[in-house]
Amino acid sequence: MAEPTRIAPPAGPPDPPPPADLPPPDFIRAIEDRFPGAVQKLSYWVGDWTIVLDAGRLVDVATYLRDAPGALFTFCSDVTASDWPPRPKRFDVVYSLYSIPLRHRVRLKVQAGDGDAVPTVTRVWPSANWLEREVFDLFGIVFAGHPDLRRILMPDDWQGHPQRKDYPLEGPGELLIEDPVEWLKLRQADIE
Amino acid sequence: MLEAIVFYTLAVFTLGFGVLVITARNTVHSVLFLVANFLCVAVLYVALAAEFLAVIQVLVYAGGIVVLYLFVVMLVNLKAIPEAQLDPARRSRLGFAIAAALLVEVSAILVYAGQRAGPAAPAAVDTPARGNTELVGWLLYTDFLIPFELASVLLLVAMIGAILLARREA
Amino acid sequence: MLETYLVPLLKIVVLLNAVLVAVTYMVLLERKVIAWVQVRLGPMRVGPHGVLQPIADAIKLLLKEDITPARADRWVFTLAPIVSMVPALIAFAVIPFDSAITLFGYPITMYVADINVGLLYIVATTSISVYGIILAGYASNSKFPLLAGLRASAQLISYEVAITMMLVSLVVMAGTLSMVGIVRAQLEAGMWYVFVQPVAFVILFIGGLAETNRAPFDLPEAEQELTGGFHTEYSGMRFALFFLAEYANMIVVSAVATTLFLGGWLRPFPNVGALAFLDLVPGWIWFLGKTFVFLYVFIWIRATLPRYRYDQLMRLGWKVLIPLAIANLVVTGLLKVLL
Amino acid sequence: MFDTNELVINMGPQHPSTHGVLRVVLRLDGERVIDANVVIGYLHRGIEKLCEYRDWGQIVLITDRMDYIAAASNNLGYCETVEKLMSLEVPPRARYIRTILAELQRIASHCLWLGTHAMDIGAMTVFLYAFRERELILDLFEDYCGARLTYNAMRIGGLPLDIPPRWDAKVRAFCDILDEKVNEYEELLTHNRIWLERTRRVGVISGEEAVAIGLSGPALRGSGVARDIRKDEPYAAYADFEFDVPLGSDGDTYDRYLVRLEEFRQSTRIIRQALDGLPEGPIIGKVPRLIKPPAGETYHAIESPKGELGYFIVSDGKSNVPYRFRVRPPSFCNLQALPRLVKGHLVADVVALIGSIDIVLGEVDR
Repeated sequence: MAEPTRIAPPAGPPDPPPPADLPPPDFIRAIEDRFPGAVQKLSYWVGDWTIVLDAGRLVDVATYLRDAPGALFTFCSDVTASDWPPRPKRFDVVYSLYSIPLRHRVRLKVQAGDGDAVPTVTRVWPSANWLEREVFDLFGIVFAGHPDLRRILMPDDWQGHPQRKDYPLEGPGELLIEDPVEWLKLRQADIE
Repeated sequence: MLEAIVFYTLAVFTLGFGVLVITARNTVHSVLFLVANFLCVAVLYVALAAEFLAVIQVLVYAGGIVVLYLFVVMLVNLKAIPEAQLDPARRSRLGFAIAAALLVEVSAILVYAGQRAGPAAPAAVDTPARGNTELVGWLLYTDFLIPFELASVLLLVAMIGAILLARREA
Repeated sequence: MLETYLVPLLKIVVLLNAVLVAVTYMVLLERKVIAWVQVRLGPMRVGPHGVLQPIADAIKLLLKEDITPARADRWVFTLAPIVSMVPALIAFAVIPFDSAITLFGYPITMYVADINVGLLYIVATTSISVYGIILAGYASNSKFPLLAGLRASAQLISYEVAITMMLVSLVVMAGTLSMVGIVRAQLEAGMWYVFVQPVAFVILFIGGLAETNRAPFDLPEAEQELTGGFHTEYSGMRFALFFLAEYANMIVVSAVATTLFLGGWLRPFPNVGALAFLDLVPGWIWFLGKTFVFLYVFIWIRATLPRYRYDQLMRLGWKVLIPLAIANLVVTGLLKVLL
Repeated sequence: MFDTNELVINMGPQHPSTHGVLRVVLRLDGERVIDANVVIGYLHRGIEKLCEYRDWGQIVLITDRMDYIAAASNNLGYCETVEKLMSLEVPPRARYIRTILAELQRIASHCLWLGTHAMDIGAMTVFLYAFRERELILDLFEDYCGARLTYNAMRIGGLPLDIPPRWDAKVRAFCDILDEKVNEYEELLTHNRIWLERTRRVGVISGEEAVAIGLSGPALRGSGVARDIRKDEPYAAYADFEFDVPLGSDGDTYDRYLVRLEEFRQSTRIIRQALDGLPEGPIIGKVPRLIKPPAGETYHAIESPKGELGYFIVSDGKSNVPYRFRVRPPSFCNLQALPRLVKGHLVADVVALIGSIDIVLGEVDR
């Protein structure tokens, strides 16, 4: 196994800003105009635009991006997250959008702390349903207003959220083997 | 001699299965005993040289109607008896009433049959039909034409009624 | 005494054994034919070209553990395979393989019984065989078999109506219900009934596929939907009985279709004198040959066609076949009266 | 008076038609499906987590195990994502061979789909016919890289191997065989009345709804939405070839079937063009010995046989493993549409629809 050569965990995604000579696409400027303050940061890397949004404005911006004639992001490719434990708001929820008529992509990003609820986008893109469930399952990020927020890949009574960086790759196995009673208590407590 | 043995054996079986039909705890078993009962009756018909009737008995009763009973029994949960039927007094009263009606009916038939001189069978001798099936057909379409047609109209009405009842509100 | 009891008894013994062997070899035939259709070889290991495969299968099934599910209805569970096997076997009693052959100086009729309601007898026995499937579905105490049992019974009842309706028009043609009588009527008419009653033939063929739960109507045992159907919970020889019953039913349907439409033991074109040399082939060989063709087509269809859906099957039965059978009956009756 | 209970049946995880360990809990009224609850996760191996502990080169091997029906497509998607992250140039010969492999893989995947889909509807002969052709593709892959299922056929920056001698002739011969065999499949199914009745107007979904619910690949094109990543965002060498994107009109199971069958023909068309124009040159670009992409993140999608296969990879620029490795599995997103598709249909249609959206549980659960 390749042991990660990480010395200190990075405190957040690089998200480099766009080069000065590259103007952002029109729909991004339109968002900045229509929803002042919603865009916290704008980033460009190897051809991908990323908009870091304020979580409270997410649904409004998403709806706008879906319907605005210059954006038409009707297809929500992916919803996922990444975990940056040293940061106070440790999670990034990442939405990869694609516009079928206009053939362009954009990524939205929302930051969330442990226990913070992120508004669901299932009403904007029904396809986010299972994807958000997966993020909830593997990261423990709660999506407020989600119609069916249950675990999806892990068993229903699973402890912890495996994709978090502080979750060991081997799973909870060690505690189970060393002290099954403790482990069982932990499980019971969480079920209740 | 042989015929007598066959008849009494079958009679015992028929009645035995009949009793089992009403005493079986499990409804499906009860229906199965009913089938066995019908099959025994069919064999009795064969012993009486009424093959057509025997086959029709199997085809219509055992193969058709009881299958539908079985359907109903399997689909509808009959284990829970409705409250009203649990009242023992009501059950025995109803039972007595039905039994009395049946007794009156049977005795009436016996008395009436005793009074009538000779069976209707000789009439059939004149028919041009040979064999069992042909005889049944001949009688149905000559002597018993009106009852036969009435029965078919009744069945038609019942069928239309059933379709109307089963049709869901559009 | 000898004539009334011993000869029929011997016939029954011979026929029963012949049918059982034929049924086991039907399984091999099916596997082989389907394998050839699918560019495979089929069973090749047991005996040359796998000819002993059915025997190996039978031994394997006999040695298998006989499992009864814990909460099954024990009596009914045991009864169900028997109930489905017996009607399939007793139906053979009235099927005429040939008129009569001479054996050791005795003329011997090639059928167990020629009762004057032969055709109805066969319909009645097949109507009983539906119990095997329903009871198996019910007694297993499992949802998939129950669903399959319901499907099967609905299917059998619907198609029985169509087949019976169709048979009536045939009886009108022949003027008798006796199986031997129907073949004789075809001889007198000088023509197989398939040429006179093509619609009825098609109805019988489709209905026969449905009655025997064969593809494309094999819904009660649709593996892909019901994980095997009404016999999911059965194992060992009880399971084998269901299978054998299916194949026995196939043979019955083929034999009945041969008798009713292909002139039974008659040679092709019984009225054409120029073909008289065909009579050199014994009648029972004609009969078996025609039956075999039917069986082959059954298997061929299974290898070719997808499966109908339950509602489509019912629609075909009630909205196409039954009206067609009734129309056929009306036309036959009118022609019979007018001509 | 009568108590008409709804029947709840549990289809799977052990069931012949769920293509693996899918479990569908169906609520039935008679045989009609009122509601379906899809339960997945039985094959969850934590591949995303695992990949955050494997170095960049090793991950190619793990991607084989996701959609094991189309392992080379997974390899391709992953390698291209890392190449995008590192801004690596892939030599044209490698891009052409990658395209050929990906298209062969598409044919193999569609063969398996056709066989199992037809089998679900009861046409068992098609199953063996389709597997016969798939076998030929496995032989071609075996000739190329020695493996028949999990190929590990690509490397970041190019390919590990050049094509063996006379391989291109074999591929051409295969394309000729396949074109003929596709006609054979069509003969067995396309105009078959029973097939039509079983697939037409079953699981109809409109284009807008299909987009909203996240369908991609042939399942989306069956609803008439012209979206094929090979055309819209060309990757590998697809920009150099001419091919059509078949579209359905009604969005039913039959249209999805027709779309995939036509894709067989388009795939052989692409393969032939790629073989004709196969450039000479190196098969791997200038790849550093130690692969360590600069800090950054990207999402890159390819058109896998099942739909949009996307990789979202975050590199922190310091370690030899990805910081975050995310797969956007097409099967997972397409499976999401199953409850919507089966509602109101019969149990028999459920298996037809599971087959129609073409899922691989290895990819759904990862």
